[in-house]
Amino acid sequence: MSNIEPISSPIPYTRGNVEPLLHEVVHALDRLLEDDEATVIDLASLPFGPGELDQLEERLGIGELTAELNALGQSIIRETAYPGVWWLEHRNTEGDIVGRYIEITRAPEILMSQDADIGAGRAQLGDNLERAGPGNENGADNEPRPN
Amino acid sequence: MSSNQFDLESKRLSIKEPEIRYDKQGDLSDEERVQKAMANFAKDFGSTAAVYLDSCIHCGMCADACHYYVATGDPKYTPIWKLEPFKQAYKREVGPFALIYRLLGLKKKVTAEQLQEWQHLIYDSCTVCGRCSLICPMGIDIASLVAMARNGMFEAGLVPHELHAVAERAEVDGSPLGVTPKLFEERLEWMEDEHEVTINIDEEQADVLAVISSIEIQKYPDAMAATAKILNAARESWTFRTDGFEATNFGMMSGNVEWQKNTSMRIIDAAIKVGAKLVLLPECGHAYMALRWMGANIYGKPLPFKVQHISEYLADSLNSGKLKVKKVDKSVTFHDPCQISRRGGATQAPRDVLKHLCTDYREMPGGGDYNWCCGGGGGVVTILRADKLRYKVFKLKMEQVEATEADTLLSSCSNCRQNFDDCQSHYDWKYTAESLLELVAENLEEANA
Amino acid sequence: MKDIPTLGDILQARGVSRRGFLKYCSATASLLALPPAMVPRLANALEQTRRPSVIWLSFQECTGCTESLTRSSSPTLEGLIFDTISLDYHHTLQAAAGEAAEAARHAAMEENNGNYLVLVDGSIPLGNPGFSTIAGMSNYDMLMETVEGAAAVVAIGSCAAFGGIPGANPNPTGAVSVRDLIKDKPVINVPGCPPIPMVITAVLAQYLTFGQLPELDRHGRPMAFFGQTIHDRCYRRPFYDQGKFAETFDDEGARKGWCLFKLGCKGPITYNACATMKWNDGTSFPIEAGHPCLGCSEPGFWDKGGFYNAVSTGDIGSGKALAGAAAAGVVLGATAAAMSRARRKKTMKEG
Amino acid sequence: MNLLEFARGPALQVAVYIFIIGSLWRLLGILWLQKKRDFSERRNGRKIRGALKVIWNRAFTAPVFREATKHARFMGYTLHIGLFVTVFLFIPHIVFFKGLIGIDWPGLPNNVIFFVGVITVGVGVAILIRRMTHPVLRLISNFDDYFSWLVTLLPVITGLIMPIRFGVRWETLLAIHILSVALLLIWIPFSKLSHAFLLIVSRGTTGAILERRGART
Repeated sequence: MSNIEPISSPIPYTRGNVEPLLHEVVHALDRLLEDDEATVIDLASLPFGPGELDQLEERLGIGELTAELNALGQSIIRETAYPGVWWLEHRNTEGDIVGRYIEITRAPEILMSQDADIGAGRAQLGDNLERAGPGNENGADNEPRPN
Repeated sequence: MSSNQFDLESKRLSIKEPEIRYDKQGDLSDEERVQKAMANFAKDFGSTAAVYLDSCIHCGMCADACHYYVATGDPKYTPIWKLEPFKQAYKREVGPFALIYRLLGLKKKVTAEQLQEWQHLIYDSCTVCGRCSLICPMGIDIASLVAMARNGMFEAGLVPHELHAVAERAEVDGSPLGVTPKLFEERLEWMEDEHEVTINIDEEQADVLAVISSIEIQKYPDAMAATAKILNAARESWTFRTDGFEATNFGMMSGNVEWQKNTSMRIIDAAIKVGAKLVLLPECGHAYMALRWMGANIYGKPLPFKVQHISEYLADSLNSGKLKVKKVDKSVTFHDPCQISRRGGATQAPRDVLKHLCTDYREMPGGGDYNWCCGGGGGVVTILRADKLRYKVFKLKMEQVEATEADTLLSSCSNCRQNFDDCQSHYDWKYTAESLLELVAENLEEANA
Repeated sequence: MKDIPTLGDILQARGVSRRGFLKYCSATASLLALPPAMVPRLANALEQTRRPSVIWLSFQECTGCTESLTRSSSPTLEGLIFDTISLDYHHTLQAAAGEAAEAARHAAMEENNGNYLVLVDGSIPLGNPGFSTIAGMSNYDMLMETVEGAAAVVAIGSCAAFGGIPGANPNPTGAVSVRDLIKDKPVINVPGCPPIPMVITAVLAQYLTFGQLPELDRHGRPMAFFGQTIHDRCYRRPFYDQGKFAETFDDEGARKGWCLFKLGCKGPITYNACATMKWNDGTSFPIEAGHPCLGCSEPGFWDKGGFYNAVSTGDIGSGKALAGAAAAGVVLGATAAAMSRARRKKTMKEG
Repeated sequence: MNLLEFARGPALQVAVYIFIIGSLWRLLGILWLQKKRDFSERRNGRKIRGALKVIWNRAFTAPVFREATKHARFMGYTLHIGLFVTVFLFIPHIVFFKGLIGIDWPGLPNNVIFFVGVITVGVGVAILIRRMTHPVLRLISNFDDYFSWLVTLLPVITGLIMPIRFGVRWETLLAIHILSVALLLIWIPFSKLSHAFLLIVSRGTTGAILERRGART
């Protein structure tokens, strides 16, 4: 069996989805600048040929900012080489990709702290403070102290 | 199929409706006329005609080949349209799906009214020149179908009067122009004196039986002398026969199969009687079709002699050196008679003759096999009511001839010449159609005499 | 139903953040082929969703559909969906057996009368009740009994949806589909042999989130997943358009990944989401592996001629039949000609 | 049995049977009529040669008629070449023919076929307009002409719709396409469309006769 060479995924044609999709991104950037309208492109809804997705990722490049989100598995939120164009990859707890998107926006919604989480966090912080008590203010010397 | 078929174009029609009358012979009922028309249309009906009638795709290209359509722009002159009632009858009565057509009533019976209307199209406006047969992308020989349709029309008694009269006279008198054997003999004797040439009449035995057209006897008698001169010069054993001299066949032109047969059989019988090896046809187009290509079929077996048109004979004799001619010093063009060239296949012969005869031969543009018909063939020249149309159509021919700028116009058909003469005087035209045969005879070199 | 927690409650209890939930929602929207703009609405709906009871019936089937579903990596988002439903009966997966299992089914039916979902895989034999039974009960009886109080039925796999392989010619068991039997309840078909696991969960998710039947095509399949052909979404489509085809499985064209139309690909007449959702957790789908689509999500896919016969083939009948036609033509032609000859003779006599 | 199965199964079969029966019926119904022997002395040539010559050369109108017939010829050639290309060089069709007769041949890319198909339909429409407006064609046309036009162009049109779809399912369009072909097959033998095979017979007949006379063929 060892003499059978696996056929690597060929990039068999150039007339694929990458070019038109990039044009779509350009139009989306126009809309963002002119009307402040954000666009989300769900890459799962497009029929990519083998290798095309990598091609797309390569064409968009890597920009200044990459964020990692840990919620129900890892997610990567990365600004591409083109500001305002974001590459989002959601994985589940197994590490399988469950969604890929290009967002054309100033900052993807998911980067924002969510009100529900802020509320929960605030409550948590309040609880913590209460539990610690006022007398305990100097108790933890090694804790960083906000100025 | 009422007259409203013609309303489409009545405004552009050069011939006004009232002039299109139709003639009737005999006192048959309409029913009988239709019955006879169809029966006799079907008489010669075989797979050949069936193939043709089944193959038309209604492309209309035949119109562009027909001088009547080209000259008038009137769609009713579309060649295949001239056969419409016969196509209808074929599909209904003979075609492979005839039963279906009849049972479902998809094709109506042809009516007497229809046939009367079509008389104009089948006789007045068709010279059976066969130009349309050459354009048809389906290869339909439309001209042969018109000839068949005429058979039906004749039996239905729906022939133009003049043509019928001429044909009847040919049947009764043996000549369409009333040339009796006695008159023929007189004319020959006159020519003998006039041209100082020996003319053989009624020899018991001869290798060559020469026949002649009544038109020549009456209108172009020099042709008889010319024929004699040439045959004498070629040292042929030849003769004219008073019991078989008439080459024209108005039975064929008008559509009477019986009369056609009688006319042809007179020549065939005479030829057999004298033991002829060759029957030499005169300058007459339809005579060639009648005897050269239809004669044997009328006889019912191969003819025991060869049949040649005079131009073929001249070509052979000049090519072989049997005859010699002086060169004529003028430019010449040649009008091909349809039945001899296009339909008959003897296109090359006159050109061979002219190669020997003249230095400046000029082909007409689109000439030769695709030549415009003179417009007088197929009996049309006899039909009075067709005159206006005939003159109109002749303009095409005039243009074709004039384009050559030749000094002399030649032809090898007395019927063509007759039409040329008539149109010439109508238009006061500069060209006279002259006889190829006579020009050869005038310029014979007596070297081997 | 008052004590049934909503999905929002469940997630909160598990400490899933709002961000996590949003991520889950966009993944679900993607799964449901909803436009990304629908995510907020979806989030809202999902939060309110309550955990419904689900009864899974397996009839004449191969367990492939269950395999397909459970073999997808777990825990996953699909897994989460299953956390949101209460799978009260599935005789392959449940621990209980025998009478206890049947008792669980009856209990779930009684408790959730009018609200539970019935999932069916496998076809139902009508030929003889004994062909397939569970706990001594024929498939037909069990289906009818269970569906009685159901809110909707989902037919999972081509067997349940269309009769599938048991129903293939000559159909010895008289197998029929769920839709052949259930006329008074909504039936959603999720065909495929097996169906794409994500499609199964997505259909459930959609039903759960929006609480209504998705838009179905004429074969009862959700348009969201079965609205387009494999051919239309296939990455090899440009080759079809360019006229580049693999002629055999090991020729240059096959190696270059050209269109498999000539090798019998049923992509043009097969409606499914394989080309976009793909298999094995989004790895690939059969065409990507170099094999033509079999058309497994179409009715009667087993009986549509050979898998390797191109779609654009026709049947003009046997040589014998053609020869028969020719002979008939000859006879008719000869008759017509003879009739015409006879008619001609007759007319000529009369004329 | 769904529409597609019906179309490519029984419908196509019946159409092919009718096509065969009708064609032979028509052809033999003509050819087996009485034939007259021609006793005249032939000038030259062989009948077969003349027949073949005319079968070939009537596809190309004689030069003298070309100017007058240029529109008809342009339309005719375009239609026939268009039909040939779309029918025989479209790869799914080739696959279809291979399924029937076991041989195949190279085809053209689909977009080329589509383009040719659009031109074919365009010319078809022009042909119809010409038939309805040209005095000669209007006069000599009958039901056969118009219905044959429709039946000829239907498969092309239904074929062209397939990639566009208009929201209709692919297999439904394919079924309609095949049904339109079935209609065409049924109609051919009983209509002027049988010129597809009659042209050989009629051109051949004239060719044989004219060649025998040594006349222009």
